[in-house]
Amino acid sequence: MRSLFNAWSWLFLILILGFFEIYAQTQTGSTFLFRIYNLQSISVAASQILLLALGLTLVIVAGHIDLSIAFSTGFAAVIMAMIIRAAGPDAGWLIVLLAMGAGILAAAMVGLVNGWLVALLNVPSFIGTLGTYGIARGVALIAAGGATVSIRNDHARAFGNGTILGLPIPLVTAAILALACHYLLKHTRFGVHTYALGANRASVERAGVDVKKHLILLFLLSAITAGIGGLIYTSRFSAGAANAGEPILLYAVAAVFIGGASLTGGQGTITGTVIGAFIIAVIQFGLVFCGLPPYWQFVAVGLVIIVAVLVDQSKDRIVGGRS
Amino acid sequence: MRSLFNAWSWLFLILILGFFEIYAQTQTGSTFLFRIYNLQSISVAASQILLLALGLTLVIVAGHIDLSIAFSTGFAAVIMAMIIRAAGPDAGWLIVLLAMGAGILAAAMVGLVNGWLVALLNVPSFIGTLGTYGIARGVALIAAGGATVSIRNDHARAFGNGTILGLPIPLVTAAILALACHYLLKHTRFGVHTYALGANRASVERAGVDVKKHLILLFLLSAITAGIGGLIYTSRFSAGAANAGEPILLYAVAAVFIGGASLTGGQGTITGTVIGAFIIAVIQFGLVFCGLPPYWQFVAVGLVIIVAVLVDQSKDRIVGGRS
Amino acid sequence: MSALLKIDGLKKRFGGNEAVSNVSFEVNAGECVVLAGDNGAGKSTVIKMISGVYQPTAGKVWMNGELLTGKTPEAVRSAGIETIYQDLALADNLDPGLNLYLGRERTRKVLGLPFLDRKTMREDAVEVMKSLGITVPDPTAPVREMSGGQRQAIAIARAIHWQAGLVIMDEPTAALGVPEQREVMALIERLKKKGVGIILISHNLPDIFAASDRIIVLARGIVAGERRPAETNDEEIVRMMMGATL
Amino acid sequence: MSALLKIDGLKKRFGGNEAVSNVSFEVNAGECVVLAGDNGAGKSTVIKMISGVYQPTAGKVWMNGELLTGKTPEAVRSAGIETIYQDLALADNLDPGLNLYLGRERTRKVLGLPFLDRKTMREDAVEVMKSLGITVPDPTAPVREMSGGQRQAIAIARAIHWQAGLVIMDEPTAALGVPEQREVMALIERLKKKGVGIILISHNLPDIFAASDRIIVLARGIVAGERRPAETNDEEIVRMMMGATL
Amino acid sequence: QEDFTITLVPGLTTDAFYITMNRGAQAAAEALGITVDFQGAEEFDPVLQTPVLDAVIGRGPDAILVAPTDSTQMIEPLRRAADAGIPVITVDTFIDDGKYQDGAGDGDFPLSYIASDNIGGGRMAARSMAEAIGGKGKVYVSNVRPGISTTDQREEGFKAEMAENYPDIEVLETQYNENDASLAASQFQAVLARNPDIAGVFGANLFSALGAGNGVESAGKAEDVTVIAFDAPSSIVNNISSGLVDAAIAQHPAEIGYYGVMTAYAALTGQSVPTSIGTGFTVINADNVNDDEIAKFIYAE
Ligand SMILES: Nc1ncnc2c1ncn2[C@@H]1O[C@H](COP(=O)(O)OP(=O)(O)OP(=O)(O)O)[C@@H](O)[C@H]1O
Ligand SMILES: Nc1ncnc2c1ncn2[C@@H]1O[C@H](COP(=O)(O)OP(=O)(O)OP(=O)(O)O)[C@@H](O)[C@H]1O
Ligand SMILES: [Mg+2]
Ligand SMILES: [Mg+2]
Repeated sequence: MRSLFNAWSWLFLILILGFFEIYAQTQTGSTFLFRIYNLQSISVAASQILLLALGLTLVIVAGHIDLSIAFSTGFAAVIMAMIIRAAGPDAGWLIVLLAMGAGILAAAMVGLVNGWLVALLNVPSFIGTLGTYGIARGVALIAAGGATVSIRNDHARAFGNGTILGLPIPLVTAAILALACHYLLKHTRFGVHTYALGANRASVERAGVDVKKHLILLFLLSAITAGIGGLIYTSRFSAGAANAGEPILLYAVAAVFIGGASLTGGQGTITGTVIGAFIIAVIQFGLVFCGLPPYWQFVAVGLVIIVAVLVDQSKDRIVGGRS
Repeated sequence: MRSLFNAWSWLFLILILGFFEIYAQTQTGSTFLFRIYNLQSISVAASQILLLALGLTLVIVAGHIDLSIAFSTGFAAVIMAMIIRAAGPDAGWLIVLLAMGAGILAAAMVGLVNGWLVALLNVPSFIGTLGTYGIARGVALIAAGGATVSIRNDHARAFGNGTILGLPIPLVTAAILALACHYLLKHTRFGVHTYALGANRASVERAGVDVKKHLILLFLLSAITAGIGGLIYTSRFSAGAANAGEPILLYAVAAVFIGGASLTGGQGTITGTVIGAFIIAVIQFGLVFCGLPPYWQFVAVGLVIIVAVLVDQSKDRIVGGRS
Repeated sequence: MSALLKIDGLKKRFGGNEAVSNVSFEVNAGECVVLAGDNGAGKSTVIKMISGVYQPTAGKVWMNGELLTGKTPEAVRSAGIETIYQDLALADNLDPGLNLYLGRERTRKVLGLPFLDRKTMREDAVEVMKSLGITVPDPTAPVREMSGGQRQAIAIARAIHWQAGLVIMDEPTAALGVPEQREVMALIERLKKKGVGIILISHNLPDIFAASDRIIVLARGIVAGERRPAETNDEEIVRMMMGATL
Repeated sequence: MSALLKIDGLKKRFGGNEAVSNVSFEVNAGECVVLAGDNGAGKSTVIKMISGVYQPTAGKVWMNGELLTGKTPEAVRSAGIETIYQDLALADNLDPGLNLYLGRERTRKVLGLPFLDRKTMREDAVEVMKSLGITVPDPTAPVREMSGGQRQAIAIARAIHWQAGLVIMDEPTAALGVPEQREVMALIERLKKKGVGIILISHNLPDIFAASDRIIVLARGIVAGERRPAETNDEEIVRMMMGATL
Repeated sequence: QEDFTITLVPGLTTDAFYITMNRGAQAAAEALGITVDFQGAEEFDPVLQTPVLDAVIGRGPDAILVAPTDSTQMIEPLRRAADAGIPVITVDTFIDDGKYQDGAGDGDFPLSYIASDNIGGGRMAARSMAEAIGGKGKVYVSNVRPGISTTDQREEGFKAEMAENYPDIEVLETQYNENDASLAASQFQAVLARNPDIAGVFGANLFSALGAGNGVESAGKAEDVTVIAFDAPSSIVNNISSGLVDAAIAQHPAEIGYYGVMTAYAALTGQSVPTSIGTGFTVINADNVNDDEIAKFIYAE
């Protein structure tokens, strides 16, 4: 019964897809769902959101938040682009891999600082990561000299825009990371401790878990997945932008909450977050597809987000949980 | 002893002011603090942040969040501007007051929807208010036809840019509202219930408080103070912009958290929020005043936010609270 | 004389688990009814259905002939029922005074505006707790910082401070020291004398026999039997708890 | 024989309030020492200083000759001390199995990767709780949904499930039913027989006398006296609790 | 020779256009031996620009060069500078009607307006687009978000030009991407799914164009769909070389900065200055992208 719970968000996602399919069939006489092209576009957009949302899910389950991912993404994107650029136009695979490693390292540094602030100095995570948000942003802009760092590299471009077995590489990357995070949260001791931390810090602490180390690892993880988002960004657009992650932050947080997490921690799943990211990507795509005027799109996205959660809530009423 | 607690943020604010004063004295030979112009500019900037942060403080103390204020502000600003504009260039005081009332009403509607979602439908506040964020944004843009609604009205302009006894009217407005919110949170039953709600919802519910009504009032209050921020905006800039509140949302939330609130609720004060808003306004002004290059300002603001909280934390260590 | 509180056929289902089935009993003014039963028998669930925290799956509750079922905890409280919950339901970030008065805070007017009268509330809390034999080192500290027994005393104080017609106590002495337990037993006697009805949940057999006018034993959610203390003994009550319906 | 646990001059100050002053005692293997005292006497504070939750303001703790002071709850637990806290310290959103194993979860390898073995842990929890006389209707439910006694049983299960050298119990039977209380008393006997040292905090005088080898009475943060159960009686212990240092 | 300090307040600090403008301003400062500071807000928004401007006024430079973030809303804040006796020159954008020192309007006090106007740029983009798609077909504007005056004007000019001179071109709904290139890409693909015959996209700023270009590439439509970009940082120029972007409308920000400082200096030294100076546009496309002549119009990185 308990495993049924997630099914409601799935249901809602399917509902939206069904709505757009019917729209496409009746209004344009074509199909919405069964075009590889549509699916690819939606999945790439969802992947970019997911890469910020995956690590964040664990942080939120633990009862914290990480705003700095908005610029860990940009920091990684800029560092990667700078190294490839420095290596010249003919930089090979090795250089690109090296540049990616450096980008992840840059993001990881932000994560370490977050962990240090939250775990060791007891700074509330909202304010600590808002601080590193500013710092990462400034440092990324200083590194990039304020603008985007453009690159010309076919390997990077292939990584950002190519496919594996017909699946876009950003999707494959996000899928692998989602699986890894799902495994981590659902099937490992690390995951249990994350849930327990969100419910009652004292319970884990007294059970003999090194909560400080745990928190540092959480923020590191969150920064690294966001950093990988930055690598994808640079590769897709052949440009590293310090602002790469900022506009996506709110959608990433929304995906986590649509997926069933709560501000107070102790709740949330990776599958929920994945569905949340897809719900957002599908409506963003679908509303344009339907030709809804732009301002109405803002209204519609707002409505769908609320209804997504209401549908998720109604399971409690129907299955019959709390009074 | 307990009332001493807030003193630490004050201390930090004074420290920053002292730093800028010393900088001004040694580097430019003039004064930073004792210039009416500087104080006025800082206080008006702080007021605009405060107007979003005041109601939000109560919502956060109760363990919730309200993202929609970003656009409740814009909605109120646009509605006020549209009415004044419709009334023509010679609209008198009465029309301006009427327009202001309508603006507040518009914002209040957003608050009511939030309250309905959170209190009656049990939608988590983060996601519910993110939804109304989108809706209010879309509606404000549709109302304004996408652009800013500019007005020419001397009464409105005097309200936004004038002074009373040498104090800028936005500051006076924010100060009155801050006093009212302080009274509400600190000295009334409503305030006690807000704190209790943040700590343990069951405690208030079982004590016989109508928690649903309470939540609706909280979101209404938050929307209304943000709406008043919109009125000030329209009056200051002689234009209602749908985006009026969005860029300051993050600063408003930061002010609340710098002021000692926590994500999990049950903590926070209006005095803390006021100090938080002033810390932000002072460093933003001061860093430009010192001529720090823009990207370094991001870094500096991030650092100051973190240090502000660390200073606040250290009181526990020195006064000797928890182990 | 008609009953103060009347309960008829209460039932509560959580998901697939029926925690309470068909529980009916009455409480008269000045009477102490003990709800006894093993862990998980459904005692707390019954009293939460009375106090309005849970809505019963089926069944009804009347107080002084007025139907309470479907009402909020607020309405139940104003109908004159005070409850000490097993989990205490304290607001951890408030001081004892505010917890004592939660929902019914005292205010005094300053320039026509009502201000919370924190000082009076705090003094009242200190006094009521003292009557239970408990002192707290710092009455301005939030209850989060208090010991288990001090916290329980605040929850008890909250329930007895008001002129209630019925007081429900869910294991009120679990965390209390020996002298404080005695105070609570004495308190129950005093309340009974004043005509207050009491529902007491306790696992302490001597207390149960000392305080009760009637003992209702729950076992796995159903009423296993009802006894007057004079007509029964420890052994029988324990046997009934274990599910032997006699 | 040197003592299993040695405590010397423990002191804890909270702000201006000195909750515990100069507490020293020893616990030997196979011995049950009862910490008795009125509410707010400082009992829970003492055991939290032993288990590493609080750092003492002054004083030291040794286990088997090894200094524990300054160590984390983690290190104290690996040194062989298990604790049942008064507030239980459960993770409310996890099931009993995960709470039982919290910090020491069982995993099994699938394709070389460790996966949590939720099923085994859950079965173990059901079994250990059954040995205490407690069954839960749905062992996959989070402990948030369990009754007061069921929750306490999980906390007890967690402490006794591991081969500890010393078990600290802070009012372990407060929420338990009569038969379950008896189970816990029997359990203490069994642990003593195995050579495990026990520190028990209880307000129940019969239990104190039944279980203890020594009774240490705390009053307002200081040791008011130490007695062997055979040498004293209820009245004297209660008098000592009230602060009469004899 | 006096040592003047001039502050340049851009619309936002994190945009290649304004960074390049600052380059030009610094070049002029060096030539004149004066100091030019660069101070601005993180987003193109009056609420954020106003406190920065207030602090700049508090610091008291000899003149302010500013790109006002709104033509109405920035009048009051800028008036404070004029009231404090600091000459104001607007660059890139203007306040009020953009016609200064003629005694009309609230925002008449700035000395000069130096820019390539965005409406004109939008029109130029429309002409390039029309030319590339042969004067007919469906196009749309990919824009940042409503309420930003520069990008709104580019869109306005683009649409006006199409409406007036290219009746066979249908301009579809604008799509707003919040500066998120990823969303811009997804939006292009959705527009394409709805309108398989889409002929062109006008990306009103860098990220809109980058995203549109990426969307076109992922869809394999680089041959069929024309992408016109506004502004010319090197990431766009790269895309022109690789064929993803067909043309970029390059403003001349360095010139604006250079003339801005020169104008301020002239005013400070008591010479009369023109109330408006226009700088041009350059259209960069595959034909001229490698010319040395053109290279100087590529924005700094
Ligand atoms: N919120 C809930 N959701 C699901 N099940 C619940 C909930 N509350 C209680 N239960 C279940 O209902 C049964 C009765 O619980 P209740 O708390 O009434 O027992 P009790 O008699 O008060 O026991 P105790 O003496 O241990 O406090 C238990 O099996 C418990 O697990
Ligand atoms: N975290 C804390 N901060 C401040 N004071 C505290 C804190 N914890 C306990 N105290 C105070 O220290 C004293 C001793 O508390 P402790 O919990 O040790 O009592 P106890 O003997 O366990 O009582 P009980 O039998 O009621 O559980 C009490 O007066 C309590 O108010
Ligand atoms: Mg119970
Ligand atoms: Mg205790």
